[in-house]
Amino acid sequence: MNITQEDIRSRIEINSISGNEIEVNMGPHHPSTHGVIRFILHLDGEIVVRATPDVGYLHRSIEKIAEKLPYSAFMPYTDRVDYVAPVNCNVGYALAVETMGNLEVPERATWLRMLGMELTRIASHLLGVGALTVDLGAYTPFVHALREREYIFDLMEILTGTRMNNNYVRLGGVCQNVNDDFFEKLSKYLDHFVLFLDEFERLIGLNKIFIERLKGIGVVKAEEAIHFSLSGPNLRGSGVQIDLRKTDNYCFYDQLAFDVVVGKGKFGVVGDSYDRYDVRIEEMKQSEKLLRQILSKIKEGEIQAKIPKKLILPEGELYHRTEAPRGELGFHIISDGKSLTPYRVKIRTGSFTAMTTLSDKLKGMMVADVIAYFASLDVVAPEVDR
Amino acid sequence: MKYSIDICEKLVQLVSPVSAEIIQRESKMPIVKISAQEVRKVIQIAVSNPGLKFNFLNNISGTHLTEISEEGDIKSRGFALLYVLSRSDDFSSVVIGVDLPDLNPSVDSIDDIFGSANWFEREIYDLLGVVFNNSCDLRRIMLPDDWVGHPLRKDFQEKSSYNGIPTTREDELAAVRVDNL
Amino acid sequence: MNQLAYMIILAVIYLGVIVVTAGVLTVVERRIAGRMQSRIGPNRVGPQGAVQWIADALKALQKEDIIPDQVHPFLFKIAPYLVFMGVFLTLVPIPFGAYAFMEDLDVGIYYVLATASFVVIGFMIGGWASNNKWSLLGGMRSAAQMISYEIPTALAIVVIILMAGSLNLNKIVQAQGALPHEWYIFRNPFAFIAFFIFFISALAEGNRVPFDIPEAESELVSGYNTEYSGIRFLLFFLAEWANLVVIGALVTVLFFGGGNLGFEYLVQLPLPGRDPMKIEILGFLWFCFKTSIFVFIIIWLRWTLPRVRIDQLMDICWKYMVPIGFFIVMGTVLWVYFVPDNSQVDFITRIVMTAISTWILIYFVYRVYRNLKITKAKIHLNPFL
Amino acid sequence: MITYFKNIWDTAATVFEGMAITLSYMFQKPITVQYPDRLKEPVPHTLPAGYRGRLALDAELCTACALCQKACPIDVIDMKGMRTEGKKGLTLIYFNIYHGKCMYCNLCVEACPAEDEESHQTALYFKKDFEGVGLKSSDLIEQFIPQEQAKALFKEATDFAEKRAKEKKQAESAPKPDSSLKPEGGA
Repeated sequence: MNITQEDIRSRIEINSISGNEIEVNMGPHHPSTHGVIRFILHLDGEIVVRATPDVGYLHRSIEKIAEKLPYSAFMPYTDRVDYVAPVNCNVGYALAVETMGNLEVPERATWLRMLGMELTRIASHLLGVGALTVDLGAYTPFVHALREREYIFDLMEILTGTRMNNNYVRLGGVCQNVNDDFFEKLSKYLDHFVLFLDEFERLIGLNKIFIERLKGIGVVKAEEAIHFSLSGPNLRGSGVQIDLRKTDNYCFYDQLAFDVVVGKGKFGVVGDSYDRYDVRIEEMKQSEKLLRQILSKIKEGEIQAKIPKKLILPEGELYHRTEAPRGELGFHIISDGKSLTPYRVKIRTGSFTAMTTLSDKLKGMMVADVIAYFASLDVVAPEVDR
Repeated sequence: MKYSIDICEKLVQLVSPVSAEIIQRESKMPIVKISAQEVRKVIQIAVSNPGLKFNFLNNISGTHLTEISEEGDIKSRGFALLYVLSRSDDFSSVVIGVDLPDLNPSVDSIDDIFGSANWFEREIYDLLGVVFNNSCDLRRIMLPDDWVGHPLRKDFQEKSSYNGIPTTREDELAAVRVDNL
Repeated sequence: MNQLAYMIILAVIYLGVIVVTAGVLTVVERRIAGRMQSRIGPNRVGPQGAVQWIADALKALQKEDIIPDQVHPFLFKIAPYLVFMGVFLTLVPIPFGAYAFMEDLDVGIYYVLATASFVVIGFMIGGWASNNKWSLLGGMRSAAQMISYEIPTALAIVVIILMAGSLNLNKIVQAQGALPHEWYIFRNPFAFIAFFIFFISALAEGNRVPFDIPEAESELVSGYNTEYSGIRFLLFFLAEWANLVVIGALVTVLFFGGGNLGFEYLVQLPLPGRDPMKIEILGFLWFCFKTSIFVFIIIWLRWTLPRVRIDQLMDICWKYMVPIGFFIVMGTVLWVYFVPDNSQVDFITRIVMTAISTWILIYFVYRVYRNLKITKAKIHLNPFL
Repeated sequence: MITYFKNIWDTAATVFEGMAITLSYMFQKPITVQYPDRLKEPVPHTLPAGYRGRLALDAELCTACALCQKACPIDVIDMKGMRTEGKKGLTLIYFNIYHGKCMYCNLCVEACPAEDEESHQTALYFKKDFEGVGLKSSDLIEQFIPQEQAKALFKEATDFAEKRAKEKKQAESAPKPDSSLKPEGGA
């Protein structure tokens, strides 16, 4: 049988391997670190003896800027917290401020927000899955995934006005309305999308080499996932059935029927890299079902509630969390009840905690597995450094 | 949201010898306030006690507490930490707040209880300057190692240049403005 | 003396032809890759991008040829030439119609195997000499990969030698007939497996996906050729695409009866001091057609499959290819001994093997059509955009 | 032993299927468009209604209320409105937008109150120009009131301001004689 990662690690523990290691810098300009993240790897041949991630290259101090801007002016910055899923971050921030200042949001605005969120979730998962395939060497599925993402960007252009960084949500509603031919275009696209997903599965998902490269790599068992507080697809990939859309049911998610997808260990162990990939594919199917239900439930109506120009939130603090494509996106807002700007905004992101597992999990892996495991976590640099 | 006042009450009873009082009762997020020394003990109880079993660490966030002194400048009066824990089955959460003194604030680290706590603590140490005792690996996470000062403090004065690199951009719009022509 | 002059002229012509084909192949690959990824590929420089490769070559030529310091000067410079020489030499004995242009070597196949190992030395030297940890890793990987894949290649070639009875590539081609059932691939089931073994290990020799681990972009940045730039990088680049032609040519000659049309349309070129150079025009075209099919298959594989990990690569070689290789050599020995050539049983097996292969081909075309139908895509056949 | 042959069969079958899919793409029309010259229709026609292309100002409509300047989080808009002779309300002296810094967040367009009646387009609006390119970095600063006109307006406005300041000073320095007159006038 081939050597498993465990007995390589045991040999590293009794440091029979270490001694003639070479120290290699993987990053910050490395083709497969999804942004600017650096790993200092100590390699013994192909096997990683010690890995220390080094982040902070994309630190824009969003939280310090938040203390200087009024609540509504901070919205474009939440686009940039996770630039692959901008609408989800917008809604996360808006919901946090609205629950704190108990501003109510008209019904159609919430439906439009959920529409934007689920569309961006599909686009973000497409990029996550596509980047995983290109890191394993298959270039064509990556281009097909990006092609589908372009179709979604065309829809987002109609819905919000821009392709990315759309700054679509306002406190108390959304910034622009949308007419009916957008809904026809959306449902026509969803019919095409289901066919594409099935073809993507047949092209790469069931490919033997792809499965061999991901099966049993970077296994994160359920308690480990909770111990390292992974969230989102990474947590569900390890078999833990937690989806904030179900547990916290913000917006109108309780009116929609969808199931929480959990890693089943289809080709290897529950919690390995293939499971995380599989959970993302299934989640795209769920989002597609959600979008169809939203299309059927959305009605005409107001899209922006009246909120005071000079919004001052009551004194106190609140930690509000929503389900972003990369896990739990939490906004912890503290307001001193007097000034127009928040006293402190702390943003908790899914990729930040996914990075905590790396220094422990990378030990004993081969270099090619480091890339596969890191891509399966779908970590994006802006979310880690904010 | 999944905060409820009776979870906080239950936590306060189970931690009874330790003095814990609940603030912000009627708001959407009641906080269990404890003193800095008992952080480790309270969290240990919250995680291990069969009645609670909050074994998922959502977030640790730090804040710099200040007040406006008489002559109007900012005077810092301490730091506040906020631990958000939730149960891994129904994801209901409890929030534990800690107030720290102003001079060299320090609290016990909980990175052996939670794997992800280390990175949260490193970020708070890096950006706020709160020291976590006997932490497994406390060093700056975002900023370069030779950076002086902690940016997220309210009284942080940004220097004009860092190793010769100017930190401010000259305002292009001013050059074209009519007033100064 | 004039024989040497002729040799040099012939070599220069050969070099020109190979460099041009390798160049054109880069454009063809990018167009095919484009269409497979539902985009267009280069079609602006020259009619349908035909002159793109000259533009690339000129760009690479005028790029500064950086030699980083603390680099072993001599080895760093020599590595690309070794690699290109390794690829270029293998083309000497290959019969580009029914007869070899350059030299009709009696030890044709062993000569090809021998020169293929120059490429290994070139990669290792290139990787080690460029004083960069990533390229060192790339060099080590290429050494392990190419040396271990020469054994399955040799085993597959032994099967052909058993059937043909001679090492000379000309004789191998003439021993096969023009019609599909006379080709060696359908001669017996073991040769059919030998084709797959040979094709997969030739892919590994040529560093093509799924075995392009030495210059795996996503892991080792760019493997052994990280530090190279300008003309030196161009040589590595050309060697890889010339290798495509070599693999295609070898497969058609050994398994698909390259250039053998059953009749001969011979042109004799008198050469002083040696027997005249025989050029078979129609056979040459038939050979080029078959080689281009295999070159297309190699390109097509590259844009479909992910990369294999280094230890899986070794598993495939030592646990799957070599045992099966020994099995098919044993099988062919028994087959050739018990089943004399063009006897009744032999004829039936050939027909059955051809029938099975055509059925597989038809089923494949059906799968392609089915996929088009499922995704409700609009058919668009005009390749020129 | 079974898994040995099963692996071989799986690899062969999945590679077979994958190649069938990629070959099927060879027979489909590529979706990329040859951008600058071989287009079916010019790009601005394909852009939707609310497309945020490039900021532009309709100078006549603008009432110089500086709401857009306050709304912009990163001070991209630099404008000034002052009182001038014989015109109620503020006149626009200069209006510069630094396109290099603009992040197309649409907060300024929403803050702008001046709206054209029939076209429902605000004074400050997004054009359908999606390229947003400039040759020089100074191109990126667009001045909607030309420099000379802005200077003239500025001088005129400052003179008017001094004139009014002088009048007001006279009004305060000699208030008594005027107030005696005013009661008769006021009755």
